[in-house]
Amino acid sequence: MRLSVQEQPFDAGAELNAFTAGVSGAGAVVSFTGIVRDLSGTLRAMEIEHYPGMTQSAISAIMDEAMTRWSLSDALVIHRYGALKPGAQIMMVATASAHRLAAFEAAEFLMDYLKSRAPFWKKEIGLDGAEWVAAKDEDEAALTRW
Amino acid sequence: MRLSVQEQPFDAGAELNAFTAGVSGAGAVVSFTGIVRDLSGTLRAMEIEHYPGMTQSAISAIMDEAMTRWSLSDALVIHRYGALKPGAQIMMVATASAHRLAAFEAAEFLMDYLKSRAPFWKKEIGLDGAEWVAAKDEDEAALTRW
Amino acid sequence: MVDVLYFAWVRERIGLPRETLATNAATVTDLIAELSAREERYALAFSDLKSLRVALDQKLSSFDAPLSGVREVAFFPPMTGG
Amino acid sequence: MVDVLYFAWVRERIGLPRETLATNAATVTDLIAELSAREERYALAFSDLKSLRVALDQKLSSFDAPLSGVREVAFFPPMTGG
Repeated sequence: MRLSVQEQPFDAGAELNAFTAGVSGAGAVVSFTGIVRDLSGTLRAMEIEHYPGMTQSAISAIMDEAMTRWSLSDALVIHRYGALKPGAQIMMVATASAHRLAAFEAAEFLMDYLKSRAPFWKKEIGLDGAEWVAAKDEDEAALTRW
Repeated sequence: MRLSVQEQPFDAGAELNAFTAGVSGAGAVVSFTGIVRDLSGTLRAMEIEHYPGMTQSAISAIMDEAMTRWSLSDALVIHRYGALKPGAQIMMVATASAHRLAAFEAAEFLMDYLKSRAPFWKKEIGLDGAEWVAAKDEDEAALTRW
Repeated sequence: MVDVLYFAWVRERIGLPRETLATNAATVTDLIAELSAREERYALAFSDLKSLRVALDQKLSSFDAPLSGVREVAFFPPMTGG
Repeated sequence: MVDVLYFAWVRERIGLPRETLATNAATVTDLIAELSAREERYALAFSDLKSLRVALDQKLSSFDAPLSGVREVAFFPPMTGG
């Protein structure tokens, strides 16, 4: 199990390969990569603030729960903070399991919890000003699935 | 949209990076990698037979349906055939979408259809003999979800 | 004339991957009856239709589908891809 | 003494990321009342509790939770990670 909260970019492909090489006995590896979108064409940067003391412990707790609940072979979370350009990769999750359903479900579970329970806040810096991204009701609702 | 049915190995990380670099406007990329498992510790190879004429058209049709149904930005399927060693990567799927739920669902849909509707057959070559892998009822049942 | 293809254990039981046949079979079921009557190895391969699938011109089909105009028939067990 | 941390727009409205306070507040709600009475910028930041979350010693908590023994209180809007 590996968790990295970092400012610098990561190489999702290299991370996926290292993760896959490190699991033995898994038949299924699922990865998710989140990317900064520029919906309006006016985004200069996405600034991600976090709560350093809490980030590690909150995400570790979520990962521990996923490992146990889906009997995962392994799990990986990388999440960046700081100023990210449109098209930049914000974060990634990877899960490894004996079976595909467990790997998919655990990855979705991790994503749903990272969205609403890990202490990150996004601010969109546009050409016309800056705005905090509001939490979506649907993200909060997604948690009821688990 | 890219589909490759091939005998030679592929580099899942490099494929994921190339796929992600090729999509614009997507906020979410999901990948799945399937790996040869050796449950009993006696597997020498997994031999994958396919129906060359039908494989391309069957998988293309499944990918077209996924692209439309989830408004994907892009989709990728790589599937190997021939003799694979334990730990070898059999296949991968990647999906890109504006939102994470669509990317996850489309990847699961593609996997469920590849399992039961793409013309591949697996044979386990063990130390004590060879056996065709039987289709699982649960894989057929998984299709009812879509 | 129709090309008949066999995959996986169907191929192994029948002992060949493909053959070209002259047949007047109207449906897949008729073709199976014709082949099964021919030799024991066919009868064995076709003994349990529930464990068989058929594709006509590379599209999954049903056993009661007509063969008229079909150029390629393939028999195989349920797929195990992914 | 308790460390109080502010994040995202809560930090911006209050105008500082953290401060150390002497307080006798029994609960988070009491602490919010105390701060809001102090200055307008606090009252503004805490005006809509539904849009606020609180963590006590780095664990998500509720507004009626007791502060006894707590060393770090953090206020922030709903998280938007992932």
